[in-house]
Amino acid sequence: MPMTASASRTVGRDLLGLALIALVGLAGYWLFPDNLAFLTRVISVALLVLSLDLIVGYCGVASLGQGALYGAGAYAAGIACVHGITDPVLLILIGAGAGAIMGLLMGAIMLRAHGLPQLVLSIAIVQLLHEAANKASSITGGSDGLSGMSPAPLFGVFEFDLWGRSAYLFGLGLLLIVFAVLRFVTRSPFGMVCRGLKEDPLRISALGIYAFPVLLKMFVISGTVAGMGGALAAIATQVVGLDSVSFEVSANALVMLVLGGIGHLYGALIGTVIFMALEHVVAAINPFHWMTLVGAVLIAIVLFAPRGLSGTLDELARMLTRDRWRAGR
Amino acid sequence: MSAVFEVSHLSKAFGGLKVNSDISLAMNEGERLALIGPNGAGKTTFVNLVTGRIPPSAGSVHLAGEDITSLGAVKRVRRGLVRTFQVTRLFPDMTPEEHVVMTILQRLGRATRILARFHGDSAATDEAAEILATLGLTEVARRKVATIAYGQQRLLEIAISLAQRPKVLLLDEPAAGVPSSDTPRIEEALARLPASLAVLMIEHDMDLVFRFAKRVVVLAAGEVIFQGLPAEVAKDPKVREAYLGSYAHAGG
Amino acid sequence: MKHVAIAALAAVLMGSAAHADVIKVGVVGPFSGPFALQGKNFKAGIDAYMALNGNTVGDDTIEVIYRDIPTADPAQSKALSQELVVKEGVQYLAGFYFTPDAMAATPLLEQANVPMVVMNAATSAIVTKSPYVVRTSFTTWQTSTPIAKVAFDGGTKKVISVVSDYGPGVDAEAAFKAGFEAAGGEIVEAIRMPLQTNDFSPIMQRIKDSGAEGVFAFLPSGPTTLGFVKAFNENGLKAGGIKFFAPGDLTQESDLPALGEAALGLTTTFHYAVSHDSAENKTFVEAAGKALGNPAELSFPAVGAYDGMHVIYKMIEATGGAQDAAKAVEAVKGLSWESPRGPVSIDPASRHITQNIYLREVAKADDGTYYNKEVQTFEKQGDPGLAAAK
Amino acid sequence: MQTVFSIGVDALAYGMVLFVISIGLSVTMGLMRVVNLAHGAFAMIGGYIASYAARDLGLAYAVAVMLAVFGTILIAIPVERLLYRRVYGQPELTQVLMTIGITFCVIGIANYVFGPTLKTIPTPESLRAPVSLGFRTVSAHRLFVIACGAAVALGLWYFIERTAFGVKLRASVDNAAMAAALGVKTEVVYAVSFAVAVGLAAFGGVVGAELLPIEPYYALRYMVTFLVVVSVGGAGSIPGALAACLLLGAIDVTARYLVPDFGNFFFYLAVILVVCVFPRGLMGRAQ
Repeated sequence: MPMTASASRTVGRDLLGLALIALVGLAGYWLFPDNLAFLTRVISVALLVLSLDLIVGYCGVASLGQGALYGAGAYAAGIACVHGITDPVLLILIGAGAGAIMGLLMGAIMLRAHGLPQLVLSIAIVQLLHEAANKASSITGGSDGLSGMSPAPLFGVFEFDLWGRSAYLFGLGLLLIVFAVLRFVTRSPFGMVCRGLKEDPLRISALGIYAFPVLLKMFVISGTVAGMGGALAAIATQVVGLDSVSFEVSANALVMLVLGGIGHLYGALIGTVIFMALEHVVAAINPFHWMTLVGAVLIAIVLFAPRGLSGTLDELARMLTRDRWRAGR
Repeated sequence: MSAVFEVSHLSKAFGGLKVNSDISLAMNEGERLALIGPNGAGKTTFVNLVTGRIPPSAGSVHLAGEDITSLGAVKRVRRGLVRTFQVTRLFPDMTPEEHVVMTILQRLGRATRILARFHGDSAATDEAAEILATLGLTEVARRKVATIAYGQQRLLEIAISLAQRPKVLLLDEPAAGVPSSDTPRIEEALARLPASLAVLMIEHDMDLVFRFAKRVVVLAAGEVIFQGLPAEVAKDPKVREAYLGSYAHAGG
Repeated sequence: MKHVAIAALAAVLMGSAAHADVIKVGVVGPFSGPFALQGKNFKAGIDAYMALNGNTVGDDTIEVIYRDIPTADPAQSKALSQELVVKEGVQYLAGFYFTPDAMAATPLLEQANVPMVVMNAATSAIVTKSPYVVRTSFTTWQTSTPIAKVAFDGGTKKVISVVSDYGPGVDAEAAFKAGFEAAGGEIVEAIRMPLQTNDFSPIMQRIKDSGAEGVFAFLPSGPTTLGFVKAFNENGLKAGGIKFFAPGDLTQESDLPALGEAALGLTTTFHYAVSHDSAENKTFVEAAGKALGNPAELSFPAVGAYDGMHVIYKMIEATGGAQDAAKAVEAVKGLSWESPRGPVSIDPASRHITQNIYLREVAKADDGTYYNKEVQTFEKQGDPGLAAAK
Repeated sequence: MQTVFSIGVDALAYGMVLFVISIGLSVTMGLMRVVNLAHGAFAMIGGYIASYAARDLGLAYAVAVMLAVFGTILIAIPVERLLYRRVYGQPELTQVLMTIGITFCVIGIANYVFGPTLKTIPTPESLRAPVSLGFRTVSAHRLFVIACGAAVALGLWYFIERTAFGVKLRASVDNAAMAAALGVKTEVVYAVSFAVAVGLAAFGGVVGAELLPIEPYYALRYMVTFLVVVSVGGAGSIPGALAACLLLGAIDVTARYLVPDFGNFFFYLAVILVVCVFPRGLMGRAQ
């Protein structure tokens, strides 16, 4: 399929984007050698927020239960690791699989309703999983957390040691691959239909397209990505707590997504990095001042920048290019 | 030639209120029919019934000989019964080209493929360019629909229905809300609809109806009160009364 | 395997460099949120010890760095402990109010060559997680076993066990069950409640229906215990003559003002009471009270922290300030001293603290305040939990 | 049988506390179409004011309750004018984000002002004495809560269905433009109904403090419970909310009696089943 001019330009822009992410990631590696454990957590949360963007940003389905998919991946990888499967790449795949299955289940339930009841279903599902994980403490370690995981060195060489170097680079590589794949998926016919569903479901059915299978497929993809994020967190910290499958982690993911701007994969990354960097600094001083700050930021976004940071950046970029274009004519 | 679209004894009552009662009409391939009637005559209900949006209380609908009364809305579209909307239903953040390409991909069964590039499907993109050209939408093809004129949005709805290559097309007030300066372009587009396509237009603009339709059905209070040639519509006493109410006799 | 070599080299390098100047101690605990009071007690115990013994050992000055975890959160505990070791370069990890937080940090110790002194987390299994763990607080087995004997000797034959569903709760249930059944009693039912439960009246109804003559309870101190004891009264169980047995966590001094009348007469067994009569305890209570600001808030986590600092000081003396976890732990095995709670020693085999356990009853002092009056002493109690776990 | 009755009393009390607090949310969500996740924060503010008034200022319980209700409304008016008015009619996601933001701010400020510890509200002696109902003793406070729930249910039903203001409220919700055209000052109607909703939340916060203790995380911890209860009952329907509160209250209390270690597992399972079977809530208005 010969590339049209515009198509080659978008592929070029994607490669540039990926290079930018890799650059920022490696800069983090050199500038903050002592904080690699924290930076790895930023990557696993970024995967969670990316997975949420697929549902909220691309399909227009509001969800406060993404923790269910993230936690499913984390616990699957954790339990597998404790029972002897220690190869990190295999653990990520197990996490992805668990996330996918959970995505299928969650989608099948959530897509039965719309609007507020749908939002409530997402909350009920993550709370149900939270209680189940607590109850099955013999397998999941319950509120004591699942520990005693010792993942094997990556590709047999790079140990997951105290300084977290290999964990971080492994996470960064995973993020780049996932981001590239998602860039492709959102540009596929399937991705366009999802965007269509967000903008006008009636027109989609008037085109003769069934909405449910499309949305369910996106839930599975989103579950896969979130599951990988959870598995990465499990491998890096070698501990899985009940907090990984909770309402708080889901609400935080939504805040980060909106901060960055929904409907833009970059938005998810920008929102996560800024939110967690701020949290790392401010929360250390006083956790409750941090909540007041997040609350204020959220209100400001809704009032002044409803399209989030990346949205406003896009608008800025478009204004600049349009002015240049108009000025140039 | 058997009827490509046949509605027999179609009725719909919300509780006691009879909104459509015992409507029957048929259309052959390539026929141009107009469904007119005063406000509240039950036209929109009729469209929602035949497109499967709401279930009928009685009666049946056949498309190309097949009984589609029990089929869902999406299946009816796939069988070739396509409609445009009275108020445009489009994707504000997408471009006209993307709308038509998605329609073509759905027709070709490739609309929900993941391992393909939407903009890379040259067969669909080329066909879309053709359709957009015939409707004069080429120069806005790559602009977001939210930023193009309402008249152009109406044309895009027609472009989409063309791309679906339907057996029967229901035009729900195609000229509604369009400034009179743009109406000629809408009429041009309607004139260029494929000859084999059966078109049922629901419209208020009588000039447009008389120029377009070969046959007219008049609906009043949910009942068909006239079926026949456009020229005879104005003379028919029942139609006059329905439209002009009591004044009809005063003029007589 | 070149990575391992570099890590070891770096550790040794860091150890010798810090020889003559500052030795950092990282303390992880709940300094905000619902359990902030318990974190405040950690700080008070540490400040009291350093006020009485100075902040230097030989020619090294001791610097304490605090990290906050509001509630039990293993993932965050691991991240914070790792940050303390890697970023701050602490040579000793201490604190850990909740069991899950201590458990999550144990895998770090060997790689980081850092000993951990647990100042509160009470599940027996923690010491088995790594050879570099030393505990100066208590275990639920250690404090719950004596109350089982006291209950049986007091004539209670049928008891229902009600515990919070987490590490220490499960241990408390097992400890009491073992002790009570060994003495000849019967556990009619064993219920486990989720950690976040706040409405206890259905549980009270369950206790009444079980036909038990007494209830053994274990919940984390603070708001949850408050709710439970209040419900025990309000639903007429205390009036109905149902006896109440629990380890001392439930009647800790900082909760007594809020419990008030409801706590009067409750018998518990614990390793420390603020009202313990000894010279060491007087100086400790006076120093810790000053550090806290409000003496009524003083409670058992402070003595766990106080003795924890004593063990850390001894470790630093033994290693001359060098970072050698194995040598430090080896040095304190068998260490014995007079703690504010009474005579104590570190058991060489389990590295857990051997101490007296006291039977106490909540009584009202002349000035109207409530305190735990020590009634009977069980000398030199080890940790029966470890024997059961093996 | 005796156990069934006593669970029944607990379930009724817990259900009524949920009802008193969440009915205000049902008003905002159903009648005013605003997804107000900050509803729990207003209940918490009410609880804090009452605790400060009764415990620190030593005022009588009834006075403390009044202070809590009107104090919270006073605080809520500027918030409604400045923030909520900007999200009327906006999509659900925007409203969810705005109200989560408000909740976080209230939690942060509450902790800064009142500190992290639990705040008890001293109830008068008469409410604390155990009352024997023959088959079991229960604290008078529970009966008081049940009475409050019933009173609020009746009062609100009368206020909305039978009064002139109620008609105006329902009119301006169904079609604000038309109501305005008919001379209904919709701005005033929204402000008053918001104040009523917030007042009810504060009242519920104070009355329910025994069951839902007042501490900074209250607004986040119970946000989910109130939202779930109202959407199961169907936003905007008082009988629906009452039915949902009693049903979910009973399921939660019975589960906590029979299988305590399952915690809220069955509560959320029930929520999923009900929402799946009744996507618009038990008696929700057909949106």
